[in-house]
Amino acid sequence: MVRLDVDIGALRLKNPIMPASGTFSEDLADVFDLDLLGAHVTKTITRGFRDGNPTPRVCEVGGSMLNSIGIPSKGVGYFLENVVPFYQGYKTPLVVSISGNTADEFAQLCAEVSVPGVDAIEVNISCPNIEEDGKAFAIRPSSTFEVMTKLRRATSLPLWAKLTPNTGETSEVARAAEEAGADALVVANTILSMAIDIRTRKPKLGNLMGGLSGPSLKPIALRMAYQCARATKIPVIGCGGISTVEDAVEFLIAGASAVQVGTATFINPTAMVTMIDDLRHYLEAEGLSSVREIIGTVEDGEQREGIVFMEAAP
Amino acid sequence: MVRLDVDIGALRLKNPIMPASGTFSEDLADVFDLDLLGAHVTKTITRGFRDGNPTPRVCEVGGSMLNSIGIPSKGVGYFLENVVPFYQGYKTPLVVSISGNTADEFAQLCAEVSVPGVDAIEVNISCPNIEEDGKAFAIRPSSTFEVMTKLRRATSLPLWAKLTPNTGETSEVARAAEEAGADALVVANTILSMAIDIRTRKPKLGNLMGGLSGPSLKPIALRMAYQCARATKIPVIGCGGISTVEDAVEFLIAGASAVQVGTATFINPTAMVTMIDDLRHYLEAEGLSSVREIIGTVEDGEQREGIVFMEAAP
Amino acid sequence: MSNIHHLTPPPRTAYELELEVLSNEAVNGEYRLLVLNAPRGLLERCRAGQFFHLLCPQMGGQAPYLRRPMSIYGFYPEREELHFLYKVTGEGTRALAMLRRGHGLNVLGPLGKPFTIKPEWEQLVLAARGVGLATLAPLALEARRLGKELTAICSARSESVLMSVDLFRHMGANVITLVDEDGSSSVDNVEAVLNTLIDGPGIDAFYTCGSNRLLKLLQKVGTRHGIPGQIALEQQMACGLGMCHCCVRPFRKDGGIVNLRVCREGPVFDIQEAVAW
Amino acid sequence: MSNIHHLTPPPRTAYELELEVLSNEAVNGEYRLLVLNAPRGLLERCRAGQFFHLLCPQMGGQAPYLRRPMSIYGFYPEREELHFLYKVTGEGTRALAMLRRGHGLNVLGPLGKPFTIKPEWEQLVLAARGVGLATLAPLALEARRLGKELTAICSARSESVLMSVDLFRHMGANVITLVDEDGSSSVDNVEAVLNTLIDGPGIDAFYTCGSNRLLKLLQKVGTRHGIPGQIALEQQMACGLGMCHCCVRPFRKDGGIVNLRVCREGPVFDIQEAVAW
Ligand SMILES: Cc1cc2nc3c(=O)[nH]c(=O)nc-3n(C[C@H](O)[C@H](O)[C@H](O)COP(=O)(O)OP(=O)(O)OC[C@H]3O[C@@H](n4cnc5c(N)ncnc54)[C@H](O)[C@@H]3O)c2cc1C
Ligand SMILES: Cc1cc2nc3c(=O)[nH]c(=O)nc-3n(C[C@H](O)[C@H](O)[C@H](O)COP(=O)(O)OP(=O)(O)OC[C@H]3O[C@@H](n4cnc5c(N)ncnc54)[C@H](O)[C@@H]3O)c2cc1C
Ligand SMILES: Cc1cc2nc3c(=O)[nH]c(=O)nc-3n(C[C@H](O)[C@H](O)[C@H](O)COP(=O)(O)O)c2cc1C
Ligand SMILES: Cc1cc2nc3c(=O)[nH]c(=O)nc-3n(C[C@H](O)[C@H](O)[C@H](O)COP(=O)(O)O)c2cc1C
Ligand code: FES
Ligand code: FES
Repeated sequence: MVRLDVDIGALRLKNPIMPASGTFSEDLADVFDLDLLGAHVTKTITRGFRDGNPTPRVCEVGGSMLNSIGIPSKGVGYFLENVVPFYQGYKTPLVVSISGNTADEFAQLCAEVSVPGVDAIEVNISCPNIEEDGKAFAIRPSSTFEVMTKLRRATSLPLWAKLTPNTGETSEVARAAEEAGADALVVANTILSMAIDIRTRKPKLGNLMGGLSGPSLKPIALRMAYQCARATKIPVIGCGGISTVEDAVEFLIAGASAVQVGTATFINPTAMVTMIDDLRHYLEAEGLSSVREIIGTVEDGEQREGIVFMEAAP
Repeated sequence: MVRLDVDIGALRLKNPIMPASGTFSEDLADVFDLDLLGAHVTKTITRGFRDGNPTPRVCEVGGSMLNSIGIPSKGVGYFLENVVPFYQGYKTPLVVSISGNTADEFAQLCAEVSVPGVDAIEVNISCPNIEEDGKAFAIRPSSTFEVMTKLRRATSLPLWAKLTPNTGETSEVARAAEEAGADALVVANTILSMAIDIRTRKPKLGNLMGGLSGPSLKPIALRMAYQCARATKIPVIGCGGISTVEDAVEFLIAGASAVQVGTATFINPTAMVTMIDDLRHYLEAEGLSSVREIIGTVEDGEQREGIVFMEAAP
Repeated sequence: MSNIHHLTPPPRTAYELELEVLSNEAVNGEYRLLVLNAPRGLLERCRAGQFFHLLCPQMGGQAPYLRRPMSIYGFYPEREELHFLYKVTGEGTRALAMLRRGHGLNVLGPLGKPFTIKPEWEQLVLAARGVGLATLAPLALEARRLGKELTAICSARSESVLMSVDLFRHMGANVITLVDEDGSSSVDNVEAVLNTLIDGPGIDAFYTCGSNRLLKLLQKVGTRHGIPGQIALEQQMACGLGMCHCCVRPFRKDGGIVNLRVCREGPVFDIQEAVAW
Repeated sequence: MSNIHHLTPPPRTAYELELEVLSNEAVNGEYRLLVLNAPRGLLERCRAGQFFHLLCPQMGGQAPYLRRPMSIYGFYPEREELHFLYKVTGEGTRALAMLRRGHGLNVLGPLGKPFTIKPEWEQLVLAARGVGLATLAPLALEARRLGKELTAICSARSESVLMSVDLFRHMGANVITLVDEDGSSSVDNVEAVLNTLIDGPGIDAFYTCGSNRLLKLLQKVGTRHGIPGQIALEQQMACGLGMCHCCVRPFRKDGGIVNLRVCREGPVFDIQEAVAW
């Protein structure tokens, strides 16, 4: 019997497969028993009500997708009254994803969602914020450190920082999050992209631009997961284009302790369940007794030290 | 008869299709008449000799590729004696791509390649440089401005700045390049990525990481081309995942005045020639008389102003 | 880990299944009928107005990525058949059109809220255009099962693309066909047809889908005569389950405008709440 | 714009063409022979040791992206046939194996430097293993055309995968087969075979490819007896034309080590310059 459990800091997950924020909700219980998952991660919420972006909010781009949903949110009150109780019907840890327009509002929400039934808080610091010219906190190490310090003070729950690929300073941002007290890093969110319908000459998204997710994102997110695992000592949760057990294993070998699955669930709603089964079979076939034995086993040799700081492709 | 000619600053190109640096060389003359192209863009050279990176230097990732060639270079002497004269056999403008480890070395090379027969200099400021912790100049507006200022002083030839997607500050970097005197922006180079062979647990590239190019890069590069066209007044040359005339037209509509084709040439060596033909047919079918009529015609409406500064996907 | 169990997880209602293609024929130049072999248990859960989210195959140079939503055109538990009527418009439906008998197709469903027929409604009227008829077809089936009177106002570009007429007739519906060619499908004419019905047997409820023109007309006629109605709406979808919030449309509710998910709160909505586009 | 025309652009030597598959049969469990219909003009430009860069089809769930290099196994201008012998190893060759008569295949070539046979060389010896024999096969054709004596030392894992033996015999070559099963393919045994040839008819030049063991042995024997030789090498390729510099290998040149492109300066190199790996 192989063991699939992993530790994300103090939090033990029964397996390393969990959904990515914004690609999962209570609704998936229509399709399978959500207690099969390693964790439940909610869609990012904001304190107040948000309507979200104009439609079209998604489009396809060559075997991947763009989205610009705009974080519609019913606000924290609705969330605490309806969403948290729903997940108490399950034994699986609940991770709540939050965001805020300013660091203080963000921290306030962080305190507000630190309630029984919530097992960790994922802070989506990859969203535009008004204090930084509309840039995400996680684009710069300095703004990452600042917001994470405030968030750390606001809760005693495990704090997961979700990083953005829209930066040239992944390792530095990761270290800033660690120094400010993050318990884990979720790597990564979508990368800013665009598509135009050449017939109508209109952007394919109502919001002009949106985030690229799915297979195209994988090599970028994998690189970031590797960089973060090398640059910090806290657990890394890989995310980006993972759709098969091979993808998941690639992230684990790169140094991730668990993975999140996003867009793949849209294509195959049971993708995560299949991945958990396949992971068990993979480990058995490799003659391993625990998934922990493959985490961070990439044979990076001499390159290991030098490369972490290199952000540019030659 | 439709017109395909475009202007990149003072330089008129007979059509807007040219190769991307590092994916083109004299050798392509084996396959077609290089005078069909809008311009010739050489592989980036450095002043001195460089061996390049360990093999494997390329790998496939889900319908795109990673490369970490490492800019092998025979040095500027060889280049001036052999490569420049070769292209003098053609009527097409020659664009020389250069790079340097330090801003001063870079500027020196820029002066050295400013010789008759060279029509423009593309400065690859997307490569790691030792003065910035191994980061590319084009990751930050400040380092972009500094190096571009030195390069501008070093030559009176048209100067094209090649930007990197490994940044969270595309618009700012573009403006810094413009302010320092760039005549055009080439958008963009490859994005840092990684792939691991899960069987051997070795990185698929000898250099651990490399740049993602091909279709997966397209939505990211298109977004950058749009941002640069909106943020500056200088011409933008789109580059990234362009493999069909539809892709090229998408970049032109987004605001690019011309495009570079890279990886597509590896898949179909005649891709650029096909694209030039198809562009003519496309314009005819649209009832247009010049390719200039589609440049920058994206219907971005109200979003136009606000979005340029937004770097994070929501 | 939270160990409090005061809520019971909801039951499974949607299934991801690989179904076998029985046939996939052109109905006329623009429309095709896809017949899948489906387990009886699945078909028994289907309701008129619901849809499936189809994973269109990657074949023949077509590489659709996201699933494509398709209304249930027919579900026949006894024959173990699930029918879709679709129009070839882009990459996904082009790929669908390449499926042949014996091929597999991955489907997710049934999804969404179905039409409702209240017990007290006796005279039902459906009005739709083109492929919209696909969505309303199973309503006729349901109406017959419940012993309701149904009038189907079928409008189309030309006689030759008038589909489903036989199907509706076969279900015992009273069919009125209107075509653009002779101008009979004009809004004014549809309004006249409706008024005749209202003055005759009466109308207890309207059902429609897709067309903005019809929506506005039915809202107007419905308001004037106090007739309730439902509309099935379309919007681009990613997950189809309610998770991604990409498929929203605006609705009038509680004096304001709210965004509702077509895949979850819909695709069937109250006709007066729908906002014309 | 530069208007100085003191150099003439080089002539076209490589062609991107869609060729028709004539057959694609398993030769044995591991190897397949792909026969394409090709224009005579193209085939007349082919030389032994050159290769084509194949755009493997995206079919049957395989989605190879880059082209795959394959040595010319046979080129027959009179029959308008171009042959490749390949081993199914990964995504690209799995896709190749799905090609059927009548399908098209996009090829780029001929590429690379061919083998050379100097006029004064009379006794030629080729030694290769497995699929490496594919690369050397057209050399036998060439040798026969030039009236040279050729001995082919063919080594393989087992008798059952010894390919090309008939082909070599058919070309009038003197064939020596060595297999792992009975130990006859050991380095020591190959060396003994070579020594017998040197002591007998003599050897004017060696040709080999692929195997590190054979390379080292031929370098040793070549140095000892002053016999020149050539080796065809493999390396992962992107462009296949010399543009991307991904396919380099190290070679001994002018007292140092230089990187040369297998696709351009090779795939055939001087055996003494090659660096064993
Ligand atoms: C609930 C529902 C039921 C539907 N039922 C039917 C039906 O029974 N028969 C039928 O022919 N069509 C139906 N449609 C429309 C059908 O989903 C689209 O025609 C189809 O998705 C087009 O895909 P494509 O790849 O061929 O076109 P493309 O235009 O290439 O599609 C591009 C993207 O836009 C989306 N898209 C395009 N048109 C629509 C649309 N009208 N609605 C939603 N998404 C769209 C596609 O799903 C895809 O993601 C229904 C739509 C919805 C929402
Ligand atoms: C000049 C030359 C001639 C060749 N001639 C033949 C031949 O006649 N018959 C034959 O069976 N094989 C030959 N090979 C090897 C053949 O190119 C590879 O077996 C093939 O590319 C494997 O592709 P794949 O997708 O099946 O394998 P994968 O392992 O999935 O390929 C992954 C990547 O690695 C590359 N790759 C894998 N193995 C090799 C290799 N040995 N050499 C170069 N690239 C490789 C592929 O091209 C692809 O880019 C030759 C190689 C070269 C360089
Ligand atoms: C439709 C959609 C909505 C998303 N919403 C959120 C969100 O609310 N918060 C967040 O942190 N990430 C959000 N993401 C990003 C995903 O969590 C994930 O980081 C990204 O999609 C990459 O993973 P994938 O390639 O597996 O989808 C969203 C992604 C998609 C596709
Ligand atoms: C093999 C390879 C080598 C490259 N070498 C260079 C280079 O030397 N200088 C440079 O500026 N860009 C280089 N690039 C980047 C390309 O010029 C181009 O910016 C990138 O590949 C994106 O375009 P594409 O998707 O069309 O390939 C290289 C790309 C590849 C694939
Ligand atoms: S399609 Fe995802 S919420 Fe409706
Ligand atoms: S494969 Fe590109 S240089 Fe050899």
